[in-house]
Amino acid sequence: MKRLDDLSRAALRIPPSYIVLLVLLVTLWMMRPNLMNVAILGTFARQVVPLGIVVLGQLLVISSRSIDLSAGGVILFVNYLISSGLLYEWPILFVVLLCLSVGLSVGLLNGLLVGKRRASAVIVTLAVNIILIGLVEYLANGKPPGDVPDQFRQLYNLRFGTLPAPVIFWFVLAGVMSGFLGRTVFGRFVWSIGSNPISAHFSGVPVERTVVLAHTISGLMSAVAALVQTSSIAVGSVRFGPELVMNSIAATILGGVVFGRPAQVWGPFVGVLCFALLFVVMTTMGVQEPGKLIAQGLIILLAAIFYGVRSKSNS
Amino acid sequence: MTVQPLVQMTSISKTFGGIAALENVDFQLLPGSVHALMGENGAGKSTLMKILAGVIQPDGGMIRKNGQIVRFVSPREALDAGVSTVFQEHSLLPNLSIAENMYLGKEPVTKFGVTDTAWMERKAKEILSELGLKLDPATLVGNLSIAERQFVEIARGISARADVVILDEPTAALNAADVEVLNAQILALTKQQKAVVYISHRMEEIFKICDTITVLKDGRNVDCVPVSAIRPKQLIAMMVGRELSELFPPRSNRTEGEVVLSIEGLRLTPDATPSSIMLRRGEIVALAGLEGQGQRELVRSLVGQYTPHGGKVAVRGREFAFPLSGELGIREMQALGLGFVPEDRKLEGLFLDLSLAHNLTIGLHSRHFELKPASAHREVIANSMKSLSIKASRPSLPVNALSGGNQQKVLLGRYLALGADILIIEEPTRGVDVGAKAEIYKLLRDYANAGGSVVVLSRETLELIGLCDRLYVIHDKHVVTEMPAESATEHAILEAALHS
Amino acid sequence: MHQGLKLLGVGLVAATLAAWTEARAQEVKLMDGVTPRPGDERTTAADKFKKNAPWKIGMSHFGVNANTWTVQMAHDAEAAAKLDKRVGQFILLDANISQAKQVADIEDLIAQKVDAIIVTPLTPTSADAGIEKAVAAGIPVIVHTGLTETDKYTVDIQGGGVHFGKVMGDFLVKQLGGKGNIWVLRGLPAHPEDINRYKGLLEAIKGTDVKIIAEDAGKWQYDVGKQVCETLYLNNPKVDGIWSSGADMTRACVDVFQQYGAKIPPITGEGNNGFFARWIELGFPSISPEYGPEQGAAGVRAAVALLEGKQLHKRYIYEPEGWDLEKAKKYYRKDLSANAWFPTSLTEQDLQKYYGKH
Amino acid sequence: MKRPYIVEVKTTEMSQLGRLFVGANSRHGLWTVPLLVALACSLALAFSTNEFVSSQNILNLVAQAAPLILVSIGQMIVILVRGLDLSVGSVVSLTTGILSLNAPVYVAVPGVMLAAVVIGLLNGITVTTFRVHPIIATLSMMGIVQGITMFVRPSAGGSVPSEILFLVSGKLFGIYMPVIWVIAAILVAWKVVHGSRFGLHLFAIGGGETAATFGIAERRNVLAAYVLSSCFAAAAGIFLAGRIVSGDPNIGTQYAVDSITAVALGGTQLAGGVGSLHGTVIGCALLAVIANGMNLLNVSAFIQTIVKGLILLAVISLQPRKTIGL
Repeated sequence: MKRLDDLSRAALRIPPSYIVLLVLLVTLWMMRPNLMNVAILGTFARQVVPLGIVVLGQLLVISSRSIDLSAGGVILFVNYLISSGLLYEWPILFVVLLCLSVGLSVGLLNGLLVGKRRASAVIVTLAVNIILIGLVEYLANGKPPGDVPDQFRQLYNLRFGTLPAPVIFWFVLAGVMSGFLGRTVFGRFVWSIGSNPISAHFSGVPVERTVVLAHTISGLMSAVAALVQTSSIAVGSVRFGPELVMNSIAATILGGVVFGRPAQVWGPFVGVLCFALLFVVMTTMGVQEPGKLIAQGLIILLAAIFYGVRSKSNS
Repeated sequence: MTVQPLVQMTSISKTFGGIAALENVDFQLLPGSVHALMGENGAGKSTLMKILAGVIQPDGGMIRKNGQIVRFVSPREALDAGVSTVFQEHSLLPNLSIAENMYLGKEPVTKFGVTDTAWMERKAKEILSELGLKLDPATLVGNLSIAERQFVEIARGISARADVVILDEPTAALNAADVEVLNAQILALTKQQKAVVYISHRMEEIFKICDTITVLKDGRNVDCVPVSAIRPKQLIAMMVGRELSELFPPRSNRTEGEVVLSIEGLRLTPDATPSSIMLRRGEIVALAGLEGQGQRELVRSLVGQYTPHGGKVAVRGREFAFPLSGELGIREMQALGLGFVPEDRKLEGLFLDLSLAHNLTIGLHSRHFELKPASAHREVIANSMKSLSIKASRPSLPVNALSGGNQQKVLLGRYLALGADILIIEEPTRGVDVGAKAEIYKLLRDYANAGGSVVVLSRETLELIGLCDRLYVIHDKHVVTEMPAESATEHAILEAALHS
Repeated sequence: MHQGLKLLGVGLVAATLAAWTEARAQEVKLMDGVTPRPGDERTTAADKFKKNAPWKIGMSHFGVNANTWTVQMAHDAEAAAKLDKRVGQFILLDANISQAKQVADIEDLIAQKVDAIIVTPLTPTSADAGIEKAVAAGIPVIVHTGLTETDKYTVDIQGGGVHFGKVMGDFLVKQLGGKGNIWVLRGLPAHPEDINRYKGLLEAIKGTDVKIIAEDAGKWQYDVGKQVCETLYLNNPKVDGIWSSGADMTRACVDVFQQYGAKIPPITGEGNNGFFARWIELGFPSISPEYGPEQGAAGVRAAVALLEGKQLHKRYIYEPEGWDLEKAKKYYRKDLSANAWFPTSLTEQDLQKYYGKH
Repeated sequence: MKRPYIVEVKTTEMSQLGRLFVGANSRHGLWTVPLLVALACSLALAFSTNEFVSSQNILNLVAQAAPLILVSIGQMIVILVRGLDLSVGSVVSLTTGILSLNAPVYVAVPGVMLAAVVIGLLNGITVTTFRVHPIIATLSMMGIVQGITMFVRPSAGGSVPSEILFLVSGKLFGIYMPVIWVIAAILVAWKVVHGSRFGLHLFAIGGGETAATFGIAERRNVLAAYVLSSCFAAAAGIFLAGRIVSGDPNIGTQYAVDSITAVALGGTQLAGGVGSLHGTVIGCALLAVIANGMNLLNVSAFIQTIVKGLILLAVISLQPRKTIGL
């Protein structure tokens, strides 16, 4: 009896993303068996690497009961920094470091306003996002974005064996994040706040500081995602769709991390893969944009309902 | 006795998590009566009244209202049937005005369907002024003081046009003058043949305004007597008088240790009498007294969770002035070796969906910088599980799969694992069965014998007497007396508290 | 019905006017490739909008930062206004891809009593009310880069999305010899420009054996275009031609074929420096329909002409031939970044300032 | 819906002035700051431009702010009960889409409202019965409704019944219709939010869990809040359809974010229970005045976005809260 209870508990801990991915894989396998090989699936995975990296930060923030809507602005801004030509003379390493520090500072600003100032995370990160986009618009007026240094592009197209380098990078980064969450004190703090912030406070967890740090890391991840995104486009742009941020929230939740549920990396990781595969399946089936929007909305909704019902039966 | 009772409760039983809070309790309320419900902390008074008010449902028994069998599944239903309640917990909504709080759920509307704010405020003002209050009914409750809120709750309960009004410790936050005003209101109610249930620990109030007393002990009826037939001493004897069970480990004979914690001149409210408390190495000290007298505020002041008005604290020689910072309070104290174990295990203590291992070690992790690797602390976990005899199949089990007693041990274990040499514990055995209680008592005694010091706060006076070395009796936001536990009795403590 | 009658009436009046004044019409050159619409003889009345300089000209841009092309079009307009000393003030308002904001912007321009308004409508109907209001207030309105449903405007320059799409479609039909399977990479879903270009494609392949075997929205973005193209390629790499509705998607798709070492099928492009670079480098069969940001300047020139009192045609078309590789080579600027578009009337100095590689 | 994290706050003494400044004296939130900012902006504009105070410009301002006011009122109602509605934008788009299908007005308008009610109900049920976080529930709904809109109206165009055209650009009793819309919306919303038992119950639910002990049916009221939000969004869609005289599947895109922005600017707290209609209208007015003012002052199109973001950040940082997070 106890055993069975444990088993069902374990079964319920499987994030919905795993099930969705399985369904999608089976669907694809039935429709196009020729697509089922590592090289091809790896290529599909490469398409969502920027999203995947943003999710690595988003899951930290969401499970600390906050949210980060500023990833789009960071990506746009970093893309502009690289492609505007302002830094063409700089060694590439400095450019990368500068970009990362931009993400870090934006994240820190978000974190301080949310954690210390206790302003609403939705509005703060939204406003920061607007300011970053506005900044790019302003700068692009004087100097529109141009080309991206070739090294970025070459890195993006690199392959190790059959696997594209960005996918390996993403996987390694996810592994690092997983290790970071699982093996550092910070991870314990995030888990604690996710589970019960008041208990966390009484256990001596520095709640405010943890929220600040979670936002800072999220900002850093946005900058890393921006580097990958910029390498993939290889040219500057002045606009960035809002889908990425919304999808990052959706993938995180699909991966079993909800506001106040302990963070884990692989569920959301698989959630991002779901987005990649969903796109492939729909394109293969010839489903157009409206159908895609509806299907994606329904999948997220059903997964969330599944989770909502679960948390109810647990409490 | 031809008068039909307004309320007749028969054989009411209620169990919380395997522990019986009420067993076959009878209670009867006659019109025009002020009925005192007496008993120790935890005797079941509040539970019984919550059942009558529809807040919780009984496991067994029957309630008749005016002779009809009723079953209240919500406070709303109880109110509609004429049972109005003023609870100890503040149930007012801070973002609504006084008038809105008083009429919420039954707001009058004008003929245009607009809520009649003017009417509500006029009425509220009338009721408030009858209670001698000059509050603007448009004020937000969030801006009121605790006593003012208490009065608004009373006003709300009284104005509900109910024929049964339950007042659960209405005077806990009130001063003597306020109490007079309240008593006048209660008399007015009885003149209208309404009935009042009055729960209070203030003996003089009981004997002044009540006519009947029902005494509960350990969730059972003791007696129901007219006030005229009983004296205060007899009443206290009825409430207490339990055997000192063998639950408690023997006190050790030890020499006086050095003072590890001392509080001086602490004033909980601006006009409260200053209190001083000290704790020696190797001893367990209790903060005893009736509920809501300031014990909680006192210990929470130590970790920055309550803002007192002056005084200072020294922890092993390091002095701090009150108030302490909220965010840093807990962490600073932990760094000094002081652990605070909060009362509400589920809301403030444990991470229910996280593993036992996480719950045990989070305190240890909190001492480190975020980026430091989190050691697995396997030994700590194994030792804790063994020394606390936590019954769980494996450390990765989420704690909500454990029993209440084991959960409590995990919570204690967290602070023990910290190596804290001072523990401040609120309600160490709340919702815990007898076996686990004994284990926890032994644990704390062993801890003290090993050189630790403990401050305990509990609603169960008996527990404090059995467990501790020394007691401070707290009343009206300050320490009224100090006594050694060995010679203390429930009687003495109650008297010390009530005679102030 | 009612509205139709009204339109007819307006048309009749205008046509009469046009016939009467035709002899005096002197051709004003707005831009290379922009010509009066054949079959529409209506003109504006000479001196009707004549005013003494300095002029205050307003422009409602549907979204300066929609993409790099829209930025450059705004720059072209600003540069043209700066070039003419008689333009005392040039007010550029950005609707930021919001129809509601565009309506508001036009209203704000009217409130500021500008002497002429240039509108690039976001959707065929979003600016109509504003245009009508402005004309009613006696302010001449020039419309370009985008269609309208009203014809209350004073002058319009229609660079047709339909024509653009058709040029690309005709190229594919010719390349494929009237038979073959193509992919279609479309722009932003529901965007009128995308829909018109698509219309042009359907017109071109009508009656031929060219079949669309796959179609998806690349949203005019490199990354989405690449995602689509990659997926389609891995699904079934056999394709005879690709119709792409935007330059970034073309680059993305070329990169996909290159990445797999496959021969690049005939694929349509656009007048963008980055695309030209790839085209010249790899030499795959392609065509670049022309849709220059110089239209921004053309709009300003039209406004200036009206304020000078010159006579303009009511409607102009901008339907040039597509560019082949030779013409692309002539325009390609190795020293400029990928985000420069052609044709443009930006001065060399401006080009270097905006797009120069340091 | 889980309660947001609240650490016990210290009972610090606050000056009367301080209380007014942080809006602690009422549950209407801190609307004084945005009001002062809006008034200051208006005054500055009145002196620095000739056009700002013209009747033409004021009418423009009203017409420009009207759809945002409508959407924001609905958004505020949902936020009061600790919710959020991201689907309002696609409801606006869907509404213009349905209206542009050439159906007679007596079919189209009820059809639009019915669609709105269904969407609101689905949002409400997902949030209450299935306990899905409002952001997720309405985000998914946003995608679904957007998809449906693109089926209904794949691209901008179509024509809207002429009655609706009149509803937006005509005059009634000599008063311009947009003014009537705004006044009507404010009156209706005032009745709902500040002048009815339902409205008071919304505040009570937002104020804390104890609302239930007063006998207030949380589920039903939250459901109603989401339905109202959708209906106000549909009303905004009707107005916009009349203004652009056609349907457009993308017209609503900005409204989800803009309405939350306006509501937050007006002092309404996203944690629920604190907010006001007047604050929301002030928030919308502030946004409209900023946009209009920047146009009239010829502030470069390229820095308007930055200015908007900075104002938002400044105003939100002036509202201290007890909770950390959303």
